[in-house]
Amino acid sequence: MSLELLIMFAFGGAFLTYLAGKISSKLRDIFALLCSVALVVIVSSLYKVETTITLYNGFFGMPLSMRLNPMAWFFAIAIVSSSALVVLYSMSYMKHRERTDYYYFMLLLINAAMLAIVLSGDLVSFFISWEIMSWSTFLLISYNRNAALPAGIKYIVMSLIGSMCMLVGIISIYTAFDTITISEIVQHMATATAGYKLFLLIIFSITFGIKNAVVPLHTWLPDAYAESPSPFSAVLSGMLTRMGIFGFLLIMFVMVGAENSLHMGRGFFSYHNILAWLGAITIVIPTFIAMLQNDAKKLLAWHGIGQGGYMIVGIAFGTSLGLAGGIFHTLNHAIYIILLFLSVGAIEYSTNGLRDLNSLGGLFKKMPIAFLGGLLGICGLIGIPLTNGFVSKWLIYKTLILGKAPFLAFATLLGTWGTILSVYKFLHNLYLGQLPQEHQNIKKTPLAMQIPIVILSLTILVFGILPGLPLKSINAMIVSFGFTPLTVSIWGISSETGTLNMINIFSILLVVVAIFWLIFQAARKSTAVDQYDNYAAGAAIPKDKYNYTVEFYAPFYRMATPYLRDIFDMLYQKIARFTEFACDNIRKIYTGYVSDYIIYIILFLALLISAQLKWSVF
Amino acid sequence: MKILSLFISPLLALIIGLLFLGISRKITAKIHWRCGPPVYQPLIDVIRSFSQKSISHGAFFDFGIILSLSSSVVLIYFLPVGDLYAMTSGGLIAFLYLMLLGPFGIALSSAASGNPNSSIGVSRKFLLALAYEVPLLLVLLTVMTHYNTISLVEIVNIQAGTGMAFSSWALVLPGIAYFLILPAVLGVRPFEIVSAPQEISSGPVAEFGGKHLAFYTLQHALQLFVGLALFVNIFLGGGTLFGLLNPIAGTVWATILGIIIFLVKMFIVLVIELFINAVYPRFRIEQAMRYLWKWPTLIAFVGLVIVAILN
Amino acid sequence: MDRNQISKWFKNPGKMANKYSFHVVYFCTGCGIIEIPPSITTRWDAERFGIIPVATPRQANLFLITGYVSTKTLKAIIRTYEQMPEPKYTVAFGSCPINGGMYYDSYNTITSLDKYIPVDGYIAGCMPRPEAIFIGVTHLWKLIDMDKADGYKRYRRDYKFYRANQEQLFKELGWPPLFKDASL
Amino acid sequence: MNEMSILDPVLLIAIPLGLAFLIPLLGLVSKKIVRWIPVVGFLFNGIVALLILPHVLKQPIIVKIGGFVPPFGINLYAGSVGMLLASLIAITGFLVSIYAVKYITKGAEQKYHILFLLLLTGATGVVLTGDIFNLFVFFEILCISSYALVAYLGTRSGLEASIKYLIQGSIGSSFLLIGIGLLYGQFGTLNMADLARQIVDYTEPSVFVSMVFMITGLGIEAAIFPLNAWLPDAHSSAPSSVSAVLSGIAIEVGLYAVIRVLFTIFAVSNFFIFFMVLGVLTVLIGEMSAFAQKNIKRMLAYSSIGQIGLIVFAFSISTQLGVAGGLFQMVSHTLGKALLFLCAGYMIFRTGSMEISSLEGIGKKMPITALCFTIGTFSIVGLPPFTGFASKFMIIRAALANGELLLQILIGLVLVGTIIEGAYFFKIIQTIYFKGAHKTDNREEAPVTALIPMLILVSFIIVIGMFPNIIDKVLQPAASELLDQVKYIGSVLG
Repeated sequence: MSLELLIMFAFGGAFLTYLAGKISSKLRDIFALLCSVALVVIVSSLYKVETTITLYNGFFGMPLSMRLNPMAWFFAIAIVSSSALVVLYSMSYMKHRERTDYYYFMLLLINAAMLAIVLSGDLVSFFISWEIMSWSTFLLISYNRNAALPAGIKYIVMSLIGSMCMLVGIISIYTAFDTITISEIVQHMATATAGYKLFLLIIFSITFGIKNAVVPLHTWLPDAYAESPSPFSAVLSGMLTRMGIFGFLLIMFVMVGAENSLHMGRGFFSYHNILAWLGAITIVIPTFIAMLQNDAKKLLAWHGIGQGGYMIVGIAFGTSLGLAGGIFHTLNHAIYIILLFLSVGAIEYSTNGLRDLNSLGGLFKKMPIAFLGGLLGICGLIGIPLTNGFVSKWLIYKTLILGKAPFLAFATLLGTWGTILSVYKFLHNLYLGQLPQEHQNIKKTPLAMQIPIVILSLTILVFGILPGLPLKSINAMIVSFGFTPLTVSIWGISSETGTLNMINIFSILLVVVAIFWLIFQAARKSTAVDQYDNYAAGAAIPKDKYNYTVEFYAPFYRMATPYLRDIFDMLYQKIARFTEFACDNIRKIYTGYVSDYIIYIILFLALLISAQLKWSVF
Repeated sequence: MKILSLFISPLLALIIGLLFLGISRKITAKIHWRCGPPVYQPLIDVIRSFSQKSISHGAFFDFGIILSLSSSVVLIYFLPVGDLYAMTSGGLIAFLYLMLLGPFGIALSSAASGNPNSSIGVSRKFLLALAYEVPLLLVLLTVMTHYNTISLVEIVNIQAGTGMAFSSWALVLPGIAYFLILPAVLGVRPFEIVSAPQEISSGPVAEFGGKHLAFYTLQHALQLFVGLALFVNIFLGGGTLFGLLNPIAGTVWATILGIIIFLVKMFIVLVIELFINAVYPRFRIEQAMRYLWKWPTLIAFVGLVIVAILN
Repeated sequence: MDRNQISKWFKNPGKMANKYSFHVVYFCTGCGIIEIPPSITTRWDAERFGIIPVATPRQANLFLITGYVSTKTLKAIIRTYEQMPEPKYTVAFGSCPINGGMYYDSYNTITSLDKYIPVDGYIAGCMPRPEAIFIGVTHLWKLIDMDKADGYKRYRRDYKFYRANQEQLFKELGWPPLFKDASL
Repeated sequence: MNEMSILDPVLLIAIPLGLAFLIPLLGLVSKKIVRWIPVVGFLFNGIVALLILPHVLKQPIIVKIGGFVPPFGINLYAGSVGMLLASLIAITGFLVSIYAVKYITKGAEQKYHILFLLLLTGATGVVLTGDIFNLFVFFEILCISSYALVAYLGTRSGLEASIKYLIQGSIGSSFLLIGIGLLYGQFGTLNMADLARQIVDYTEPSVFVSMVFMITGLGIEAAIFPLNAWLPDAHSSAPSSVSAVLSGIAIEVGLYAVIRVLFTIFAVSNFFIFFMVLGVLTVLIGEMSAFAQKNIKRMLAYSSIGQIGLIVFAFSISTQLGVAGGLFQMVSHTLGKALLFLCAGYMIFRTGSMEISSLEGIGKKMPITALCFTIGTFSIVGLPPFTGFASKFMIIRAALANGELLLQILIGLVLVGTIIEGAYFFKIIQTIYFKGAHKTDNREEAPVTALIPMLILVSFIIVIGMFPNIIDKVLQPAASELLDQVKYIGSVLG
């Protein structure tokens, strides 16, 4: 299968899906699913294939090309598989919504654009795909109306700022090296000055930092995640935001090259160190802000930012261990955050759009599959051993500790402990505790929504127990960056400074659980009671009021709320308000009186003439 | 040795944990000028709990507590008790994460019971964990950075050569910090905020009875064991008598002696902790957080800075 | 412990453990509660018998009702009793739960507790001293040894009787019957 | 030369002009025919212009009116720039006149079509002429017909805007005339090539003053800040088909005239820094003013100012790449803004209000129009894969090519303008699609005659955006023609 076919299939599938929707919604659903599954098949058939093709020379004579290498393949397979799951999920989730054709079209278009990004072999097609992704994302974020609209504007404005930076970067590369093909840029980069490389790193870092929501540039994310339709939130958080990581890899390790980008600056004030520290801040602050959220999706969104920090720290630290950790965490994060959003989406579906952490609870008996997804998702998010998140986080911690960066390690570890608190609140307030009476008879989760949840849950476990599966392909990627490969076996890492053997831990835990389960069963059988047979100091429990969800960590809130504000968001809001104010006032230049206008004209003329006659400016 | 320790370690930990629970009750009673229960009282309690009929709020209510106890047992495998350890995979980081699973299992189980007291208890547990993890992480990072390894066994082995960690002055401050937070790690007074029977009806275990309670008690015993053993391993040189055991190294007797020395060290730490917890009343959660984030964190941070500069 | 004791332990560890590990729910209904703090603190130290107070009925096996029982509290007592896991023992403390005591003619105090829940033992007196509690406990040990502390079995057996009495008093109890297949 | 007689650039001016005067006659025969006359005229023009275009890329065609040899006679200079813009005018005119068939139903229809034809005749004349006075004449045709068209609806705001436009336009015209007069007095010639040959040093006060007068005069029509105050009123009050032409063609033509005067006649070089700053100011002020608008047509009008600023900036870089970028931006702005005005026209027609808030839910009511509008905004903002991106790409490339710090800072400011532009356009898109009622029962799509031009414009936008090489082939010779004064002189004067 050639790459042209793949990319044509991706884009064409999106358009055809839209057209199919005009005929029949069922046809469209099936077509969309077929398309996305076919993409999975095609991409997986391209495993270990490395090719480069030129699409055409039409863009000002620059050859727009595509290339497939380990890095592209890794991201591509993640994109297409998550897309397939999300499309499957959407078949039920979006059934009764308006503008479903449009939704599918945009979803598939975004996925095609992401695919085009990772496969692009030159910067212009990279940028074109990037922008297609950006505006189609904007269109889909706004889909839910009302609160989604400001979120969309916030997203697109920040995204535009990023794109403009990238555009400047790309054009400056083109001007400097007279090529846009990435492989040629790599060769030219040797001749560039250190200052120019730093400029490139910084300007691209702004773009990718906005996309990956690195802390001072993160403010678009919480609203955008929370307000999009849930399956799309999943895509948005799982893969789309992580295009930023792809970008960081591209600029740091492919274009500028590891040996340059890791030796840019001196001591603490080196590029990669500052990036790592930004990553650390990105971990800590958003994770703690997440604790204060009462909207399930917003909570996940803040975690989306926080987890992005781990990836940044991992890749910015720039050892093969850290790089592998960062990249692996990207994949893991995609898996569990998609799962979590799908799980929340299932609740939204069943409760007609409720996602308020204060008014739900006890759903685990009603929606076991969604609960399973939520549980494994948060385990992955925390990084509980035997889930995938553990392995990648372990790699990152180990890198930091052995790389003599204990303070970075502390930030990352602290982030994890903050994560536990907020995700437990998430799980507890949605699924555990008392089930409100109004939700006793909620809609069942349809099969099409259960399947992706189950698949992703299993993936979390499989990647957690056999991390070697993805690590092998990550190994290929980091080798292509010029790093020494890790010694990876199917169950984990074996190296001279500490091994990780997940299957070992897994089997022991399994055996011990089995033993204790047997003991548990052997003891006296317990009586099953319902949630209303509960200790309430001897009273019959007051229904719907016997739940602890609001202000779950009240003492902490009292202590920390004053400090946990999104100051950057406030700053940007202030700038935006100022801009609006300025715009409103600039407009008043056009007063509406012809006499003023004539004065402008005369002044212009007079200014020019007198300036020239007096000072000979021109 | 590893295969053997697969069977011995959990049994030893359970017995010693229960024994320590009993001893602590006894010693506390003595400090209170009481007679106190026999030291095997916790064992009786466990047997009683097992014999009782419990209630269950669903499969998840059961699963959580089983998971909690099992993960605590797995945790034991990572802990070198003298020469006795079964696993090293993942090192101290994996150990830290596995330490999470115990409370997490209880949290899931108790939240599944649908009792708000449990939820409050869990909320407090996590807040307390956050509070003491800050200094604890700093301390562990200091040790890992100082010895430049993430393996618990290696840390112990390095100390076996040099005596104990306290002999290296860089680790004095972290040691003090750890000692200050140890009651919080063990969850005893003055940090008995989580179960707080008088306020929130035992918190997470409000709905636990019968075998659930028995499992919880066992888990609690293991937690006590782990908390003490980690301190002994990291700061007191594990099962070595400050490097004096070398002559009979390699024999079974050395191993047994190592274990005994280890237990004695644990016992000493326990007793010192008991003197603190027997005379203090309970903190409120904010007070606990403020305390833990103030002095222990400060000390641990200074320790980490020193070690980071030294390296 | 003598040899006899040890053989008993091996024969029926559950029963023995139940004897020596009373986790008590103190139901502080009346003046009797004044006697409890001395009994569990330094002066009399109930813990040496393995008696410790617990906060929830789920963990308890001994239910100590200390004083008169008003109608309103009775509801809570029944609920608490039903939530305790079996085997469970009830000891009523003071005269009031036996026959109403000084409240024998009160309109809102029940005169005999064992119409509503089974009581395994009474510690009579107004008020009994803390020592009496320990005497009561040793008596309870004997009863357990002889399998005569079978209140919970009676409750299960005669549930309809108890439930009828309870419902007669309260009309609406607020929770479903504990046993669905109990016969009179 | 038999073949060339069909492809005579004169036809581009003569046909619409003739048709304009034919309309009253044909109007006697049938009123319906009248509507189709501009369509036919510009279809012809478009075909001819596109046929001529390949020829002029290698060698400009110089038409000597009446056989007099320049500098003595009036000549048309059909170079690549001229033909590029002429074809653009013809195509836009064709599409807009299709649109107008159904759109212009009220009022003095015949006069509308006459004026429309005249306006574009003037525009074509300006871009093709080689004579400075001739340029003035065509310019006046353009301006006067646009004053009238602005007032076409006869509304209060239309009349007010028209008067304002008229006043400022007349000042501009007089300034232009003064400038031309000064030059004529000094050099005794009106032929641009001849003027260019004779002007050695433009810093000489008399030359400079005439230049400034000409620039100011033309700059008013070109809507360069601060001479552009007439624009928001005029563009927003005119009927949308006229706004499309005014925004898409008229100001571009004005700008062309400015550039032609600067590049070809005066060949200034150090004047451009001033123009660059002016361009950036125009961008910022245009975009910022647009940001605060609540009236969609005013917003589009202000956005036109911003775009003009960008074009001015691009031209002022005055390198091959910059000028080509400026021309490209002209093309993409014409396509994009014409599309936007056409779409907005029917949206306003259906909702009966120009307020942006009244566009809520229009995406359901008029899906195709809304889609076209969206694509138009994307192109104007400069998002790939639409033309706006390609032209912006070229301009940024030109700005960064020199490595001058000033240019880098200015391009940064231009990009800030782009971001503001993005913000308000995206807000409109949200209003169109994501506000208002969830469901509308009645779909009120624009008529086919309106949809066809929109869709054609959209296809242009997408095709050129994806394959900019098509137009790059024209842009490069055009840019070199503008920059190479000597060659211009040589080709005209022989």
